[in-house]
Amino acid sequence: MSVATALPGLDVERIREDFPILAERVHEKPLVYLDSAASAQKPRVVMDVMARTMEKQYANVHRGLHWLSERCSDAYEGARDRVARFLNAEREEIVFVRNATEAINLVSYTFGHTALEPGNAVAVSQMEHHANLVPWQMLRDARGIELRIVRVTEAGEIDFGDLERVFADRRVKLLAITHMSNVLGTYTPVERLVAFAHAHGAQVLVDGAQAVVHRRVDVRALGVDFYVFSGHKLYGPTGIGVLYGKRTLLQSMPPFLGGGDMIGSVSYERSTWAEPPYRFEAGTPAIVEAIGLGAAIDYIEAIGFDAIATHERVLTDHALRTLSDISGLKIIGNAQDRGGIVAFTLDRIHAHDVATLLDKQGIAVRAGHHCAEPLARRFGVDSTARASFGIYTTRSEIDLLAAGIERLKKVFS
Amino acid sequence: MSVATALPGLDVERIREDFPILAERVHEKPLVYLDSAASAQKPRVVMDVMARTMEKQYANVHRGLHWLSERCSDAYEGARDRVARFLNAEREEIVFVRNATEAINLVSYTFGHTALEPGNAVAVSQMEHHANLVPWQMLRDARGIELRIVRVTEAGEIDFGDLERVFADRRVKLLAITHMSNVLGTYTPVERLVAFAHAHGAQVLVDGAQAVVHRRVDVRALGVDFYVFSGHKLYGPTGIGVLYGKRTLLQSMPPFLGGGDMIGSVSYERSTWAEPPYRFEAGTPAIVEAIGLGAAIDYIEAIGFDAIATHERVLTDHALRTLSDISGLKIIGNAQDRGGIVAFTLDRIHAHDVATLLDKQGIAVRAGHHCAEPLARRFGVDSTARASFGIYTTRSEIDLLAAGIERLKKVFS
Amino acid sequence: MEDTVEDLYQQLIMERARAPHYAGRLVRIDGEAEGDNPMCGDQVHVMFASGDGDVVQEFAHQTRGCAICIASADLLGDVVLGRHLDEITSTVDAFEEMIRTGTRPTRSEFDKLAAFAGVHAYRSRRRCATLAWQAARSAIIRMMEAHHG
Amino acid sequence: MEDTVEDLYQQLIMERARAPHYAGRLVRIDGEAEGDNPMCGDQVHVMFASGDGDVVQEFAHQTRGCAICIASADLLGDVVLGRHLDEITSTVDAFEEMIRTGTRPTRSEFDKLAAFAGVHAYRSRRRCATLAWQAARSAIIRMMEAHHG
Ligand SMILES: Cc1ncc(COP(=O)(O)O)c(C=O)c1O
Ligand SMILES: Cc1ncc(COP(=O)(O)O)c(C=O)c1O
Repeated sequence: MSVATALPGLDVERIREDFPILAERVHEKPLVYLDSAASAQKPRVVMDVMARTMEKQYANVHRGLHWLSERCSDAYEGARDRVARFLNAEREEIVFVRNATEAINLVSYTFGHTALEPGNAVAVSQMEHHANLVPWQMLRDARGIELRIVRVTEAGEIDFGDLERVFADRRVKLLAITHMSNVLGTYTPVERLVAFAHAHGAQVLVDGAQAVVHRRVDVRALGVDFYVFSGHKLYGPTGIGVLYGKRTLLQSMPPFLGGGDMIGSVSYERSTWAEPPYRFEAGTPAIVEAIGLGAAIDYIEAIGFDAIATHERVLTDHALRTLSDISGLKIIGNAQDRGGIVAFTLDRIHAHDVATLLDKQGIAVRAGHHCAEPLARRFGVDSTARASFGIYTTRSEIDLLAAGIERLKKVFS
Repeated sequence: MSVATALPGLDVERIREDFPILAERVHEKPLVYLDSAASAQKPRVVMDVMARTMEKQYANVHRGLHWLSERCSDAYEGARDRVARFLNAEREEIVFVRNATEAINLVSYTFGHTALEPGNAVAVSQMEHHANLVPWQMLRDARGIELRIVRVTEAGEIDFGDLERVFADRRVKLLAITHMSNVLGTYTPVERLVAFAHAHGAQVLVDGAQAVVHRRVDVRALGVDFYVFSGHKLYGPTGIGVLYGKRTLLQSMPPFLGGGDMIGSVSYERSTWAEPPYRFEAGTPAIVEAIGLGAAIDYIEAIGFDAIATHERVLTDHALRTLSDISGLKIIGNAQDRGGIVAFTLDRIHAHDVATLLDKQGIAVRAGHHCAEPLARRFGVDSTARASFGIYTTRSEIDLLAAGIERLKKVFS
Repeated sequence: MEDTVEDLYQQLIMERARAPHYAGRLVRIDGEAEGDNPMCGDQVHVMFASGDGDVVQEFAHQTRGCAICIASADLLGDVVLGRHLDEITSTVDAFEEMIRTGTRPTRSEFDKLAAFAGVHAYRSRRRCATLAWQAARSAIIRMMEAHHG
Repeated sequence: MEDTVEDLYQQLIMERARAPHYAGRLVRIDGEAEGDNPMCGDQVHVMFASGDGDVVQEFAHQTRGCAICIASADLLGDVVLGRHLDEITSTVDAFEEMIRTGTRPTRSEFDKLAAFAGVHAYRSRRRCATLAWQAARSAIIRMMEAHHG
């Protein structure tokens, strides 16, 4: 292992061997993948588990009555148990969905339409991904529920003074907030936010799409009412995501999609609903993908979140230091508690050009508003380039990024 | 190739080699998989394409700006082109969803909430899968839209007299109907139904979950307004399905889920929606699964629907003949135009026991109401056992089924 | 389809499914409950007579369903007759546990009941085996509440 | 980052992005249109002067965006000046076709415009290259409608 990649706690070189794509070349250069916040690459074991399921044990789940269906149901329900353990939840509290976006919409269409009333308000922060903003706008427009925005400081942290203001009249009944910003890298203090919201009579949905990748999430300890994430950012398959909801909350919610598997019994006049989580899983689920997600969770828990967090810390510190040294480069946000996502602008060079010219060097970063358009506006930028790190990211990749930026600046000079 | 499996048009033995799971043994017996209507097995090429995508070309799609993302977007959008050609539609008319169930709910939550008005009616048939019944019940209860049921004859065909009655007052604005019953095997005459409904001022949604597997579907020729199906029944992956909607209809519909990728621009006050199909694809889609579905379509089109239809015809005729010879066995439905799904009851033996005792012999059939509870009631049964056929099903497997039924009858005699 | 011990359709189960000992109605009913499984139309109605006391004197069931369902309702009769209500609930717990885990409890009443342990492997059949037992639990809890306030 | 022909950031593009020839506003405007791409904040405003005739006499653009976007708006100027409106729409069609397919048309005005053919490989950058051109098309169609009823 080279010195440059020797990070405490994590044997990055060995981890990289588990990810076949990292050996690919792009434009004849070795791939430097710094876009894990958009979607993470997959370890071999995830692909293998998916293929093996389809080769050996595949059938539709639930009420199959034959051996393949029973085994496939065992694996699918085993994945639910796995996710429940991962979040320290009960299995009945784990609903499989497509992605974090669907999970939030599910809550908006069910809880939002029955537990909230016209005149109530939903609060979100200024640093939400569109996935945690647009569904609430749609709810606002459909039901006369107010949408309030909690400001973010120049450092990119929740403005607690503004939070007080937003909650002052006690009309906010739901705080929907990210656990980690996909632009600023900020971790929000979820326990504190939950205590605050609960004290003000509001429930809390936490968008864990980014945070769950880097930190152990214990939904009981955090006290959240809902927690959502996507499999594909957690080194798992596309097409699968998770909604955690407190058991009593899920039980009180009407169904979202209607169809097979979510019903108790059906007649033309009236249908009765199954208990959670099945009430919220209509139709044939993403069976193979749920099983693949279980394998991804096994994989990262074997590495361990202590090591993952240390690795993220070291990489982020290195990236912040290295990138700040580049003249004309400005990093957006500098929260106290921040993780492996760094968005930046370059003087007089558009983020699109940055991304394309880095790509020409084999370096994959993302550019744009990162599905957080109002946040970009808050910081007075149209778009930023963003580098984000995963368990397979090395210090030398960050050095390559810095060198790549210096090179592309020459094209523009 | 054995005589028993030599069917016109289709080299079943060669096809079987493409499906690794068919070589599995269950309870030490060779697997006889007769549950394809619940979910089909996957050819090797589908697993390979999925794994290869994750190994070589994976990244999040759209606006990625880097090579991997561009190539993965090409593949994902290529899958959309593939589906469009498959249905003879435009690419803008193809929305990727999780499954047929989600597709129907999408139409119900959007078209159902804006194009339909209180006092309008939706008509479904008596032979709908819950996926094409429960969403309309939910719409009825939410919006004061009437739900009308078109009767099915004892043969298991649409009762056109009853259809006239249901449409007589011209309040039906949507006919939501299956293209093939997942219990009776009946194909409905979609062109005739479309002509009838359009003449009565109603639009038509067709549930193609079963039909699309066996017959070439040309949405233009059929004239349907919406057509839905699931990938997993079409030898493709789980977690992916398709909504086809006529371009003008999709354009007139509001979004379903809110989030990334479905917006034009976002501010706190107002967001604008992207054009179809993107308006209806919020969040990270089932990327790898869509690509896998494209491969499944390539696979079956290479075999060809002429051969597939002939094979289905021969198998179904053989099954109907063979099973009718079994004393005490009663087949539900005998439509003129019927395909490879045969549901039956056995005198004094519960369908659950039938399924389990067949399973003990390695034969996978399904038992229950097959998510069509009101239809079972219509035919005066609680549950039936159901054998269903795919491109890999052989005549000798049907003979094994018949022999298996005779054996299990002895246990009960 | 040999009758191995693991086999679901043991002789005992088939006998009781074909000719249940306790099928029918009681004249006097001190406790009863129904259970149904809309998934397959299984329906069960269990009835108990215990006079004023806590010991079950009579039992009957009306069951529509598969062999597993009918036989498990009928074998319930063997277990409850002459037993105290609170003993019965603990047997019901143990039966459900056996179906969930596949492991046969050591208690003597499971000599016969072990016939159902194989249901464990069939997730979708578990409900067939436990339907009557769950109904019995509700009936008995209500009887105990009625007797003891 | 050698300047190969396929390279997106050819000298021509960089020159025009750094120092556009037609940046600014016209005094007299006979046709204009705006285009924007909310995905990245790119904005373009194209302006034409043609007097009473069908030939473009003056052109200017105000563009905020990436190098590709600015340079493509500027090279549009080279193509429109002194040309008939209906010729221009056919060049716009050909330009969009080139971006979509990656194949350079044989028409002579594409000697320079071919610099953009490489954008084809970047699905998410295609809009950057065509933004000004699409705006130009709307402006010109409106001008032709105004002149010819
Ligand atoms: C006729 C019909 N419609 C709809 C469905 C629902 O399909 P899915 O569960 O894939 O959404 C099925 C599958 O069982 C079906 O057979
Ligand atoms: C903070 C945050 N929330 C939600 C999402 C939406 O995730 P998905 O697209 O998987 O639904 C993302 C992903 O970009 C994210 O970063």
